[in-house]
Amino acid sequence: MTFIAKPKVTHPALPHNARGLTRRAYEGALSTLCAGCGHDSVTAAIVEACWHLALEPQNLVKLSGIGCSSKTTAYFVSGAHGFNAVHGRMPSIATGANAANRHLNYIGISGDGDTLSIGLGQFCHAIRRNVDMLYIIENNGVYGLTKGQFSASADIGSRAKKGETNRQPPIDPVLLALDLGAPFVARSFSGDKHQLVPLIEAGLNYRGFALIDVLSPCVTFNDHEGSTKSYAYAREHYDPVALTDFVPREQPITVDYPPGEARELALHDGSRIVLRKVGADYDPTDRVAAQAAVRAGSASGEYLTGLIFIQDEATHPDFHRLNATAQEPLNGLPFEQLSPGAAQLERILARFR
Amino acid sequence: MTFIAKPKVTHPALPHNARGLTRRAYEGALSTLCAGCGHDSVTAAIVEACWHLALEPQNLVKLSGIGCSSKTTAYFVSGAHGFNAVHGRMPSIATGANAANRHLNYIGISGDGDTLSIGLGQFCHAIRRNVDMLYIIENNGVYGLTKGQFSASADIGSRAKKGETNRQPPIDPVLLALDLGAPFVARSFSGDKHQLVPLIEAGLNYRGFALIDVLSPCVTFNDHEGSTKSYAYAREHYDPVALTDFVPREQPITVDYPPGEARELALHDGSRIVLRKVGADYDPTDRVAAQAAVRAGSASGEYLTGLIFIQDEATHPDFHRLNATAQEPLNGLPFEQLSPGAAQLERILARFR
Amino acid sequence: MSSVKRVNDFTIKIATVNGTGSASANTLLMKSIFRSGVPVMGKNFFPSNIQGLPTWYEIRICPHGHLARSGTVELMVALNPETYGRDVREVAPGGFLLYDSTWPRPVLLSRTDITVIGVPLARLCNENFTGVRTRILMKNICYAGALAALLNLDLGHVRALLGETYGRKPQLLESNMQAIALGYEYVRAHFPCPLPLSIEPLERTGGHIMIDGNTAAALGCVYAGATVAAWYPITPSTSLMDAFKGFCERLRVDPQTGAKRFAFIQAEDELAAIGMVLGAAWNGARAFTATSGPGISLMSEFLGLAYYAEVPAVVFDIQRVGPSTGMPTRTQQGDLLACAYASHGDTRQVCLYPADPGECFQFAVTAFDLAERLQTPVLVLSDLDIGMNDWMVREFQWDDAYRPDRGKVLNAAQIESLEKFHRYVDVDGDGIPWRTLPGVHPKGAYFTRGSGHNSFGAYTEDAAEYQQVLDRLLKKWHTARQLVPRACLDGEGSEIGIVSIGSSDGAVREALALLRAQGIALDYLRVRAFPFGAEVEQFLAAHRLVFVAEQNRDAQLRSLLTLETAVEKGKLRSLLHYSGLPVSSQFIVAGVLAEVHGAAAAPVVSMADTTV
Amino acid sequence: MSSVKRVNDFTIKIATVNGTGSASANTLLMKSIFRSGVPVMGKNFFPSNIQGLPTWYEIRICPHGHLARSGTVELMVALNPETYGRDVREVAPGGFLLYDSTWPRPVLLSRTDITVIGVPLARLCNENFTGVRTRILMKNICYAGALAALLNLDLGHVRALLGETYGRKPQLLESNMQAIALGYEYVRAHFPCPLPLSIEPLERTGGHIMIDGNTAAALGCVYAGATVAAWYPITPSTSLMDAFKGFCERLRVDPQTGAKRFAFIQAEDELAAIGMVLGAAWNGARAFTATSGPGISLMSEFLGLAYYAEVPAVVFDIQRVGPSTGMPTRTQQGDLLACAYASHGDTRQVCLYPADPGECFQFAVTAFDLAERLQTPVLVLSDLDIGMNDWMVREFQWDDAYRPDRGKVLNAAQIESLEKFHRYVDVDGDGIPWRTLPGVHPKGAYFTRGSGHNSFGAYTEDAAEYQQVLDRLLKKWHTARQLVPRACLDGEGSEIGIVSIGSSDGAVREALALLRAQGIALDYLRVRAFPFGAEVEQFLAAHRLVFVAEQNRDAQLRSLLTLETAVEKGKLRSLLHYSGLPVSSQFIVAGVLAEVHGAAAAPVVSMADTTV
Ligand SMILES: Cc1ncc(C[n+]2csc(CCOP(=O)(O)OP(=O)(O)O)c2C)c(N)n1
Ligand SMILES: Cc1ncc(C[n+]2csc(CCOP(=O)(O)OP(=O)(O)O)c2C)c(N)n1
Ligand code: SF4
Ligand code: SF4
Ligand SMILES: [Mg+2]
Ligand SMILES: [Mg+2]
Repeated sequence: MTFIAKPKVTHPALPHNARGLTRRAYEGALSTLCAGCGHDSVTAAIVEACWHLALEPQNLVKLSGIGCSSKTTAYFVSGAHGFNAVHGRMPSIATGANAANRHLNYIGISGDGDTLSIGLGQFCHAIRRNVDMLYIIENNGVYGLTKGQFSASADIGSRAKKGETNRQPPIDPVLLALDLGAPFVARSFSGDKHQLVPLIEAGLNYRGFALIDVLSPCVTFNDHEGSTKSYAYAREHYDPVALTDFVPREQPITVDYPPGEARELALHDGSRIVLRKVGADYDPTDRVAAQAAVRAGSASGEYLTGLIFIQDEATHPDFHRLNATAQEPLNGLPFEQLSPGAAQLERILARFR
Repeated sequence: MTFIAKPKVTHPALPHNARGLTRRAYEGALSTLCAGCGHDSVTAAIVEACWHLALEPQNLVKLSGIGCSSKTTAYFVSGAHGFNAVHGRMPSIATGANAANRHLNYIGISGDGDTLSIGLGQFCHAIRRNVDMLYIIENNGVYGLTKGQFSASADIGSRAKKGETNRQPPIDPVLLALDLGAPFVARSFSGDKHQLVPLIEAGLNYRGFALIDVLSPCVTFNDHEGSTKSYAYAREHYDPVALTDFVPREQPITVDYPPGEARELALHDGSRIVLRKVGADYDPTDRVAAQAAVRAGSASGEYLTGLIFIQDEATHPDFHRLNATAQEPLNGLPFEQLSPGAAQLERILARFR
Repeated sequence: MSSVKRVNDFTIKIATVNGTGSASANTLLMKSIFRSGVPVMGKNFFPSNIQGLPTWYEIRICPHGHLARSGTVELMVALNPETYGRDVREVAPGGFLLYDSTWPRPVLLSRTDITVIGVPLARLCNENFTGVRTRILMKNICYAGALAALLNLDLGHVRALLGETYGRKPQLLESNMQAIALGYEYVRAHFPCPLPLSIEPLERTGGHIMIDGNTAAALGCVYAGATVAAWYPITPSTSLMDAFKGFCERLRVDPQTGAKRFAFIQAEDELAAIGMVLGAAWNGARAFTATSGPGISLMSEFLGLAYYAEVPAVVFDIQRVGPSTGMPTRTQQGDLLACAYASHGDTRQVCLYPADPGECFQFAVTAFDLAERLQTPVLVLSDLDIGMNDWMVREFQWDDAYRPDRGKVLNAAQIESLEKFHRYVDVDGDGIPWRTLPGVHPKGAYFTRGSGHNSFGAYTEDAAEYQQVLDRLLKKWHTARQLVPRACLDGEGSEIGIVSIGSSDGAVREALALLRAQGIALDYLRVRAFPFGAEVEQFLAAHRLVFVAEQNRDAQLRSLLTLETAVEKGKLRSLLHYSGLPVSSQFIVAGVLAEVHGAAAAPVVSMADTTV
Repeated sequence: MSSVKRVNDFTIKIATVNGTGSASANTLLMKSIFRSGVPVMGKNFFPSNIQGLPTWYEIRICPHGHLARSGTVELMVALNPETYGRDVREVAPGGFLLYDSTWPRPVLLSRTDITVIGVPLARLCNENFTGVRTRILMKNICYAGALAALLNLDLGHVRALLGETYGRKPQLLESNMQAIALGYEYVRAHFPCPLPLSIEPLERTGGHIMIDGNTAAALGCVYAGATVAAWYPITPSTSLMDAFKGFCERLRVDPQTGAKRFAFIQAEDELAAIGMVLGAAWNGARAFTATSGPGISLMSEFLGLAYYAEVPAVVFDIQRVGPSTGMPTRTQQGDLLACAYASHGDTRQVCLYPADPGECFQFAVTAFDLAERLQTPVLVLSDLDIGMNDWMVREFQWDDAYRPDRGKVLNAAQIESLEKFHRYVDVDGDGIPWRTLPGVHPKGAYFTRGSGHNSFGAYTEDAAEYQQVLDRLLKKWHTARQLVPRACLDGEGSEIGIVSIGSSDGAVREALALLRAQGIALDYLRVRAFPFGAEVEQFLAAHRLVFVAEQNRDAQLRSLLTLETAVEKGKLRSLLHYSGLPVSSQFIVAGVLAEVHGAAAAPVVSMADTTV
């Protein structure tokens, strides 16, 4: 909802990125979400990540469904096209858009209602197809926009604002994604920009389906005591498995990591993800172990966060590589390469005589 | 498709069950599936199980979607009501039917297309709600009725009849169900009646969502070399985790199991499931271990079969227990208990003045 | 400057920001007027977000009890600086504007033909309350106090209402009372009270209640004996389900055991919701769902199954502005066609069109009776205006002798006595076959399917067998014509008629009164159900010229009339209002006059309509 | 017993069991006749299962090239004992019946007015081939040989066709030839050949091909330059997608790199399929899907979004029998209304109605041009009869000068030169705004949404802004009226007209010829698109009485005409055929005669129709 246009006055002293743009160039319309809504912090993290990556604004494509969370796409990178689809069906729009032009950067923003209830089938199948996109769930355990019903991610025992207790088991998108073979699975918290920004950068650059499930509290309907998706609860039950840094292509790693403390993963475009250890050993390339760790965390009420699992891009071809699609975007192929012409038609019709 | 009515002549020498009925009483219309179709063996196993349980035919409710598999419901227990819903939406019909009358026995039959593509969302949410029903997937890796397209359960590397190789990762309903908290998860093979019949009996008697994923080869479109859902492949890669016996209520266990070799699980109605060991230790009450075992099996191309996971009914309330629904079926409550009457209306309206 | 002088006959509009608690202040005001015996109506124009955007509330006071928007605003309460511009423009000449004078607002002085009243609401509250949230909330209560003084509203009613709300929270009660007093006293001290606009006690609200249509429909479902409710949240249908759940939790839980005599299921989407309803209804429970346009689209495959396989279901469509997501918090009557012919293939669905909360209550019961009698879905098309606004309606009546019509369901003994049960045979000649329920008798078992079936319930691909069933369904459709609620007829035999539907009723009724005052008499028919009964046919035949007033762009009611009656459409004139605001009586008057006097057609959006 | 004597003018019907390979024998026969220069048509009536149920194939031979079913059967090939009863009843008096005389079949002798020809097909094949499957397959080829002899069919054509099919598998070729010879020789030895029914070479198939509509539509999509195809399998649309994939794999794969210049996606359901199409088309690719009725219902939410947010899309609806799952392998024109007004709210969708495979090819191209020009979905309504049966049509033409109309899309330079880009402003006065594609220019970025938006593309809840967009959409609709394919008009100025649509065309054309022979002349209009152009309006206005022939129960075309033109519906007479079989010319003739002669209405199902 953009009743008000935000003035885009650029202060000369603002820092510029490699493309010569300030953060302002990556902002969008003024948010109409509730003051304090976790989703707005996710927006800020996306702005930061896009600025840091020095993306060309028009090369980003923003996709969403319906919900408070799905409004987020209006609030960043106003130079990028956005598509606010119908409720729960953003993954199919993303799949089609990506099919038409494999070279843009696709970011989908969804909510726990949008993804895990009405959109569950499409979400799972986008993973299965390994559509090359960053998929962010702004997960608050409730339906914000329709005023606070439990969503499918509400934990057993979590209390609603009106007092009701949820007794149905939650669907954890991280476990589900791991189960369905997603090659990049992360969890974070809207309150931890430090962790979230590099994850977004990594996810945007990863070739394949990258999921970030972001705990993003709903201050209006699910930030009270008894909720397991409140700011307070998230802060108290926060368990990062690794610290992730993202190093863009052609940029040297500037920090020296103590030996054995960091692990580097190269992406197709030459950029790198650096994972720094925290506490006990955690191997983010072992899917089964990751699943067990997440499950164990949940069982004790902890949120395992960070880059939970990542697979070498080469071992898990994305939709286009799997299909051997032409390198040039399909939407730009010259007509002559597509339409076989009159002479060929003659030959084709011969078999119908 | 029931062009032909099957004559129901009962031979006096046929064995009778506790209700005095022969197997014939549990049969349905003549199958119109292809000769040799795995689905027909599942039908036979259901007939056997229902006869053995001595179900009252009218207390069974048969539900399905659309597909060759979904036609199965027409081929058993003709004394039971059947509902052939639209494609992929049987779980919601089952949920509603069960809500209306908690005391009937609900059996849903679906296909891998019906369940894992168009119906994936409903399938997952029926599990999440723990609807008290037996859900059988007749899994053949293809869309039979629409002539042989790959389904979402087709394994990577599996070859279609026309030669194409599937390269997308499969969705394994067993893993998914384990992940989503299903309390009773089994896998079997249409060619193994010995294993399948007691599983069906147990699933029908279990209070909660019981899934049996049955490998059920499609002889017409997916029984060739190179398919991982053919009879030959299934037979060669078959790995039972336990032998399951089902012992109805009030029936003593007649076989003596060597000590340490069998494990007994009691159901709410006094019936029991007996699990007999095969080979290495396998604990079907450990969800995480079960998941790991299934995943390990799949990785090496093996089908883990049998009762893979079961949870004590008491620890995982079904939909009605969770909601504290009245014991009497809702569809039979006297109107006086439902409609508050004129005097009460007066009181209610008072707050609108 | 001449001020309007009007007793009990004017409109107040309150412009605030949503999420600040103005809703309770507005309800308080409206109910106080209602308890003064003065007919009143409230309409809420709220944004589709949770907090921080402009929102308006319109209170119309009308001694004749007209329920539509008048189309003018005599008193504006302008509390949202972001919308001052448009709000000040909207006040009728000679009208009044109240604002928070804590800060100067020169823009509000741009008009010399209205009276501006400044009340330092924020200052008063800041001086008297602590805490940001409390101060914001109290500011709203404070303007209610100010209005009470300006309009000469009986403070006794205000106090009583606050007492009923906060009876168990004395502290809250006290601070609310204090806020009322602050506004009241300030105004009394600084302005001549009352204004030329004022409330004087009347006795015209007896036997009435103020209720919204969703609450009424929910209550109807409870009284009809519905036991299974499945839905997926969507504005503006959500409050219907919330109300049903609330009533059931009060009225249907066994006090001893806590056992619930209902099942309430939040489905994963609308496809699942309607599936659950069909499953439950097929299994013999009275089951329903509520949704809005997008949900109707998603349910359409299942609605076709229900039509063809003959499964009862009740669906409330609380219409909002389409197409697509549209404007979720605005009203429209845009789903008439989508519902009437929902689904592919030859389908037609029974629809009911309540005009107010009273009919929502009544038609909820009718819908279940019809769905079971006809073995088909019944769609009740309400809308946001009816569903979410408070309407003054007659107290609902209930006849304790009522028993549900469960339709043609065979019991065990009846089945036993049959030689063979055939599901789809037209035994009685009315096109309605007999059905059986699961669990009753093995001889009653049959197979329900959306694929081709013959009269006996068997699968068929035979042309004649298929067609026999399809033809019988048409026969059933003609039976439905006789069972659905009759249209309402009014008038004394003019040669000009007007037809409307649902929530357009109030505006049309008031417009007819206004037109009559100008010497123009129209006969009036309000359609209440689809298929149309003989009375609709007769009305159309009996008039030379027939206006069709409805709230959508594409003349959907006119389309249904054109298709489903013998009327030659040349004589149907559309009055189409589709801005998302409830249609006003002025709009209808202007449209009729334009045609009758041959004047230029009225603009579809009147000035007043453009302001939200 | 007097036998019918007919050269090149009779109908053969072949009754077999599905899954036994009779399809190739039937195609072989039909194509051999075609290559003899004799016009021929084949219609397949197959069951909705994979193996073991009755299936029929009808071959109509007609020197005048009529493409509809005649309504009679002169030669029955009865090879399915399960349906002998009905098959024998269906033969026209004086006709012939061939059966497998390996076993005696007394039931076939029940009629004395037809000639029964026994050929021991099973015995011949058992004696000459080994292996169960081979014997079954060869039995079918064997009856083709028998028919060749009986009808005097040139074996050269049969041989050539088999050669083309099995050219690379000499063994198969040989056994097929042998089976042909077995049947051929046996018949020549035992019966006088040819029958009074026979094929004599003509030269009436030059410049024609035999092709089904789904293959033709797929080819059209290839030629139109479609690159993204997403779908979910459903009969009878599947073969369209299979064909598209097949063509692309031959024509669009880089021989060097193997790179594919297309994306073919089997979606998880129809909601996803249409979503993918919208995503791709929004992003500038020509994208399409194919489905049938249930898919249309499921797509309706997204179709409303596409209408309102103005996203192009091409959707083929290969209609089958509804409602619900209906009869998936039978034909109907039952989705006309569901498509025209798909989705809730005020929506209207552009539809094209091809009548044969030739138009499927052509309209596929038109559909993409229109979708991009109008920025809206275009639905191409074919049906099972067109889509899955082989039709004799003129060879398709292609103009190498054709370039796609990509509509109003701004390129980078154009965007750069704008002060500001506004997505939904009607710059050109035709109701069609300009659009931009992602990735081109940051100044071209806008937000696509199904929620309320104003002309500039911004979110709005403002009544006037909302309405402005909705009104412009109506203007665009009027532009569409001028861009869609004109209706086809035929006749010489009778006062009676007939209107039809799609696959009903063949039956109507033949019926008109038959009626003309009886001295009854009708003018004919075949509607080819929605919205209707001025020519439809004119046709309806110019005739006193207008028949409307269509294949559904609820007169859906008549409904559209009634709603969307000025015609007073009193003069429209419906001829409704909805048994699931393609309408025959006899049906139309009977219906017209009944009205014109004032006779009793023709039964809707003729005898011939009841037999499948
Ligand atoms: C088809 C359909 N059904 C229902 C809705 C109503 N609706 C809008 S948003 C929403 C849920 C949003 O929840 P979530 O995705 O968790 O987003 P949040 O608001 O919590 O960020 C629903 C049910 C809709 N817009 N469309
Ligand atoms: C809405 C809808 N889409 C598509 C179809 C067509 N369809 C019928 S069955 C089927 C797939 C069946 O596959 P599966 O469930 O695996 O069953 P199988 O035939 O293999 O046993 C499809 C796509 C349909 N009936 N309805
Ligand atoms: S309701 Fe909740 S989710 Fe929505 S904007 Fe407000 S805080 Fe955020
Ligand atoms: S096609 Fe396959 S799944 Fe269907 S009936 Fe035949 S063998 Fe079974
Ligand atoms: Mg949420
Ligand atoms: Mg299958």
